[in-house]
Amino acid sequence: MKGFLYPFATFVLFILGWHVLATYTDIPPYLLPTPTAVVERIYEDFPFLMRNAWSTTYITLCGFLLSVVIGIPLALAIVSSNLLDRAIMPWLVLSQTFPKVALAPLIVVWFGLGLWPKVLVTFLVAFFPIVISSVVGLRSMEREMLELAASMRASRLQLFWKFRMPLALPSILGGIKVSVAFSVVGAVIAEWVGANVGLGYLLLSANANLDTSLLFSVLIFLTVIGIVLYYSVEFAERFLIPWHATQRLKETPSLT
Amino acid sequence: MKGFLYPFATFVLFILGWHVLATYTDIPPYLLPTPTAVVERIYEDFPFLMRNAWSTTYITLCGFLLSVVIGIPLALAIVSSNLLDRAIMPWLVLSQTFPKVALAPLIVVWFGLGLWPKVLVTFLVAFFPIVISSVVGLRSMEREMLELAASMRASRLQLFWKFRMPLALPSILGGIKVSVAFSVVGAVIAEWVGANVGLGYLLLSANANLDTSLLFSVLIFLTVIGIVLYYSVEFAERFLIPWHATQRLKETPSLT
Amino acid sequence: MSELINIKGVSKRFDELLALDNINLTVRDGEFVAIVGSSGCGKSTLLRLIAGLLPTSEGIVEVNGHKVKGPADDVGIAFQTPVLLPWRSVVENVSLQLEVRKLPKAKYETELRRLIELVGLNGFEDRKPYELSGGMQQRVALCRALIHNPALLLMDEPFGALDAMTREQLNLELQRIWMETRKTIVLITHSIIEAVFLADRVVVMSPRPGRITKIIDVPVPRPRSFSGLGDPAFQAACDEVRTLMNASGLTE
Amino acid sequence: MSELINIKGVSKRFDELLALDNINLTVRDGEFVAIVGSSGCGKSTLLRLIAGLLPTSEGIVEVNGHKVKGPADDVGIAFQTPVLLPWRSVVENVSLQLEVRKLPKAKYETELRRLIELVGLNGFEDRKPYELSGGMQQRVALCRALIHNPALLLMDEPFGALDAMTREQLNLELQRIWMETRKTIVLITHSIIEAVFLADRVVVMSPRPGRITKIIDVPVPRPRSFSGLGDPAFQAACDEVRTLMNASGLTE
Amino acid sequence: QDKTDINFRLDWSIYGSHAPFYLALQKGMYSDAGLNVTIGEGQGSATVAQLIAQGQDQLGFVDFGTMARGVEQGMPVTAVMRVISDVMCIISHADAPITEPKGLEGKVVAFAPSESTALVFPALLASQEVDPASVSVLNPAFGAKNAMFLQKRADAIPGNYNVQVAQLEGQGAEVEYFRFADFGLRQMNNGIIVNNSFKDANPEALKAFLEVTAAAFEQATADPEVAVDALIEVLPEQRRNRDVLLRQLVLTADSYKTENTQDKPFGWMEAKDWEDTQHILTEYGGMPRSLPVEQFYTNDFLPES
Ligand SMILES: Nc1ncnc2c1ncn2[C@@H]1O[C@H](COP(=O)(O)OP(=O)(O)OP(=O)(O)O)[C@@H](O)[C@H]1O
Ligand SMILES: Nc1ncnc2c1ncn2[C@@H]1O[C@H](COP(=O)(O)OP(=O)(O)OP(=O)(O)O)[C@@H](O)[C@H]1O
Ligand SMILES: [Mg+2]
Ligand SMILES: [Mg+2]
Repeated sequence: MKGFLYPFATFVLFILGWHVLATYTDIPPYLLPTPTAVVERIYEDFPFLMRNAWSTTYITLCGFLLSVVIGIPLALAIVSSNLLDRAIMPWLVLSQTFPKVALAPLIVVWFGLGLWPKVLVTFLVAFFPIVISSVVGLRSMEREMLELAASMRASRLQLFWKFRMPLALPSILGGIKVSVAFSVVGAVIAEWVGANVGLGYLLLSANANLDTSLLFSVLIFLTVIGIVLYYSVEFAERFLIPWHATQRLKETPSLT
Repeated sequence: MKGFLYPFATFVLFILGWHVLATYTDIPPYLLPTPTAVVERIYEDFPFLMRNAWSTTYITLCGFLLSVVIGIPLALAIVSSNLLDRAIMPWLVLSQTFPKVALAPLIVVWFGLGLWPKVLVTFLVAFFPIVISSVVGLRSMEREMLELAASMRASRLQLFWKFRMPLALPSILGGIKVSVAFSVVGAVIAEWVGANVGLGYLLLSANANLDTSLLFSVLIFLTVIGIVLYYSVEFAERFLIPWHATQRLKETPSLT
Repeated sequence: MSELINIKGVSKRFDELLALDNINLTVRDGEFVAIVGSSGCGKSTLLRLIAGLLPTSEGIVEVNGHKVKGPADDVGIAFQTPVLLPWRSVVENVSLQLEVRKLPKAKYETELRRLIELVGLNGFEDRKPYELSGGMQQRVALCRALIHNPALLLMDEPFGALDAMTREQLNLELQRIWMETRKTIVLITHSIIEAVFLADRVVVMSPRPGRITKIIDVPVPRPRSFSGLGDPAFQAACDEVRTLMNASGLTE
Repeated sequence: MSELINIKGVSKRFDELLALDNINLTVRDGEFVAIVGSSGCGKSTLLRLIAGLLPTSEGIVEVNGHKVKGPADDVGIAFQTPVLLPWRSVVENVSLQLEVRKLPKAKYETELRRLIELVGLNGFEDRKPYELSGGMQQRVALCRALIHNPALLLMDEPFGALDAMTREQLNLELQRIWMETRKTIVLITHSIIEAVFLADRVVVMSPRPGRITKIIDVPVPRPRSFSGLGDPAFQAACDEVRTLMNASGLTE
Repeated sequence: QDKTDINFRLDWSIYGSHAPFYLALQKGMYSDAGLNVTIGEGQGSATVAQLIAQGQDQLGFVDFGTMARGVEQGMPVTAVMRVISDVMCIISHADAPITEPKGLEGKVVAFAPSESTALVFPALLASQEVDPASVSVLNPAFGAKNAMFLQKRADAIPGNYNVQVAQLEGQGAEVEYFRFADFGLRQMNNGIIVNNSFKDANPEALKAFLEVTAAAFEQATADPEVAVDALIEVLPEQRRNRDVLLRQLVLTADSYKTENTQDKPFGWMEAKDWEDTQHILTEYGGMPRSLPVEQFYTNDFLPES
């Protein structure tokens, strides 16, 4: 209970700040609508917004799951061989250094405007943090544990599932947390590549029409999706790695 | 030497595939220019491209450094207190779930069109992975080491600098690697709002003019910047954490 | 001599597990106390309570007349595991104690070299922990606990990973250091002979829940030497501990 | 008896450090060999070479007549540190050995319970490693090394963190297991008495570079018991090891 | 000297219709009129309007429809010169030409949701009683629209004929187009808007700017090549687009007058045109209310001729 006081307090503070900013300063409504205007807008257009939000959430989840399902094995490949590391990694870095919308024409022409190109774009935006965190996690195995595994003649698969993977989980989950937040933004960008529904689509037209109360309603929906997903991962963490210091010692951050 | 064979081989393969795709299939040049066309374009416009690349690199570096300088202390704050964790984290997640371009008008209005708003956008794109990785790393301190630090009556600052920080470095560096790649894309996005120079600006006009050879030249420049920065971090890693398993056991990924 | 450590009716509970039950123990200033007891009986937990690293569940621990709330100053601890910082070399791990306590390194330079020499780590000064054997790591931790010449020394099986010869040498060294500086030392050990050889009093603990079975005085004059271990007082003390611990004492 | 382990002219070098120098040693099938030597002399390294966890720098190690290239099958190893998986409970850590070797867990269920009981960890089956004391962790590692009843058992100071009584009990257990199953056992220990009590032959090593000083036969009939330790052959062997190791032998 | 600083922001990346501004810049016409002009490119009219409303830039070249919405929301900007009108069109392939809205039935049309044409497109269909459900609409990203058309994934795209037609032809496509205006949807497109405080504080500079600009457009109409070359002089990287830019500029020349301003000077705005433009916005564009059109514009700063 008490734990929720502070985030709630900052939330109230934030809304208050926003209200003051929007009402008592000369920031005009086409830049920053008042919180009440946004709340009204959400209330009025709720079913419409929900429909669009659902579409975006769906893409987000698909892209996110694809990131996990491909990202972790990719990390494993990179960890398992130096050659693969050198051969794959530059391409992964490459895939991160340009904005995905820049390739929209190619994507649209090659993959059309269906669900999969959108999932692909989301994946491209979200998978990298998982790969890097997994690589760090999977590599962080001390000689002693490697020797233990080797002495039991663990196969590569066993080494992964019984040793490396659980050991890497805290780090992987860190990557997943970043990834889940990025998936949301990835889905929005994916909808920019080509969609006539979804929060990304709404964002574009709200922007083009200077419809700031819609714009902010969309941002609020995006934030809610992102925060729900993020804290779902954090919640899962408690069950997946209760043994790890990040979880165990959370309540006693310092002994001094 | 041998280590560079494979990335080089995949590189050659990639170029070859591109060449075949662009030359022998019916993909038109406005979608995919030939590698030779792109190389020619880079050759012709080299000084011009370099000038723009420099501007983007500068924003990238500033945004990246800001991410490091703010991200790590932020993580420390989150780790040092559960209340701060609960109070700050939702806002950080919030800052990640919407595309930064959507806030571009607000940012421009508040901060103008100079260097700083661009650096700010880059920072917003790049700082989150550092925070999350640092939190994971800083929290991964076992009870034993905490007790050692406490028994020496380490101050909070000492606990951070002498214990938590070095221990977290492998994880932090993972976050930094993600962040450095994202900084590049962040700089591009930053240049989409009111820049008259930079690779992001060129990307826009290439897109508007269906100038794909320019588009791909820009993508290549972005990739080069990204890869150089990424491998600089990887290089730094060897000196910063030679003691860690990720580095020490790199050459012996498996004993089986 | 005044009382340095005063443990009054202390219990420690980990969830449903009662690790220590009603411990009462006083350690005088400058005294050398050894704690023996079977594995898992709560020795390390007791040491942590004294060090202020764990809160008690019941009762209080006083050091220097003050209730322990956190780690006290001027204490040196050798933990059961070495806990070395993997990014620091041997010398750096030892001088960590100086750095954190803001003691001038230059002043302690000769002492540091002497300690390293003493534990036989010369030549390994600049090695990282992963390049050391188990026993070598333990010796680094020992140096770290001693370097700042603390008034109170808490040691948790500090010689457990060492061979007989090194162990004997270090026992003698520890006695010499103690006699010269008159520290208060609390030593946990599995070696009954070591306990009796070094300590003024030996605390024998019983397992689950950890209780103090008996406290045995060792009225053997100092300095003690290994050749003088035939002393009947010494043998009597050993035998008493052994009987209490149910051990024949021959393999220890 | 045939030769199970054959170490021929083996050296091991870590960069400029020569850890082992020209080691020659043969262990017969079913033999119990103990290795003693001062801390850092290369005992653990030698064990790793036998286990196939490290390549030799020179010479070859043969197990069962084949050159060792990697870890052999049917071996159980107790490392110097417990190396428990922190996400697994006591029972799960022990049965890890079964899982990885794809042995049917159900079949080993009673053996597992018996081992846990034997080392005195009953009641802690479902605890995670961080809830255990140092000695308890070591005992879990011991169970893990024994559970699959390996033909070759390599043990690196497996009783180092245990109290005298537990240690004696487990020594007797180990002898019983050995006599019943006729495993080949290589045991590293710092306790000279333990080495002589358990082993057919005691290998004494000298430090830096690690060389075999002498191999001492222990011609004491089995089963040996602690009450029979007055045996002159036993005493002679102990004394010889002590002399070689330069230890008075009283504090070990 | 104390020249007046003016940041002038274009609506998008460079296209041919921008050439006259660069002509004026490159020939020193602005400078001679006592102005220190810098020209920046933009990323859509909405953002540009916001930049000007906030005074980051003083003047801009934006879509009047977007600007009208901004004013409705309180943006302190005013339109001071109309430049381009009635350029919205539907572009189709020459080998499968679509010449009227009815022809769109059963066809695939692609446009980005952020385009101003996206807004007017439903109006076009409605005006000719074409069932919107009979047209399949795709919404790719802005840059992907042309690619889809060229790939014939789309039968038609809405666009501004002064921009897209030349681009598509530049890629070797043969295109056909019809204007929205031909079917009664008259609308002013781009013109120059000013930040109100700048307008009030620097009326002379504003007048000078418009006068020079009008003259530049006149010169550019007379000799488009000189104008495009002036642009290339300032932005050398545009040299390889010369042909496209030139064609864009030439096509633009048709759009300088509306039906109601045939005999009016360059840049002149009629209330009727504003009413038409606003009508489309309120009817189809979701603009919540109409304003008296005088709030949008003034002809006061135009050069008398
Ligand atoms: N990975 C390594 N890298 C470098 N040096 C090493 C490494 N492992 C061991 N050594 C060195 O090899 C020597 C022998 O080490 P080893 O661990 O075999 O000793 P040990 O006999 O087991 O000692 P202890 O009884 O203290 O465990 C030591 O000097 C140690 O510093
Ligand atoms: N953090 C913890 N959480 C739960 N139980 C714990 C914890 N620490 C210790 N215990 C339990 O407390 C008891 C005493 O542990 P302690 O480490 O003090 O034993 P010890 O006497 O030092 O044993 P050893 O000689 O094996 O080191 C054990 O039963 C152990 O399981
Ligand atoms: Mg203990
Ligand atoms: Mg060893």
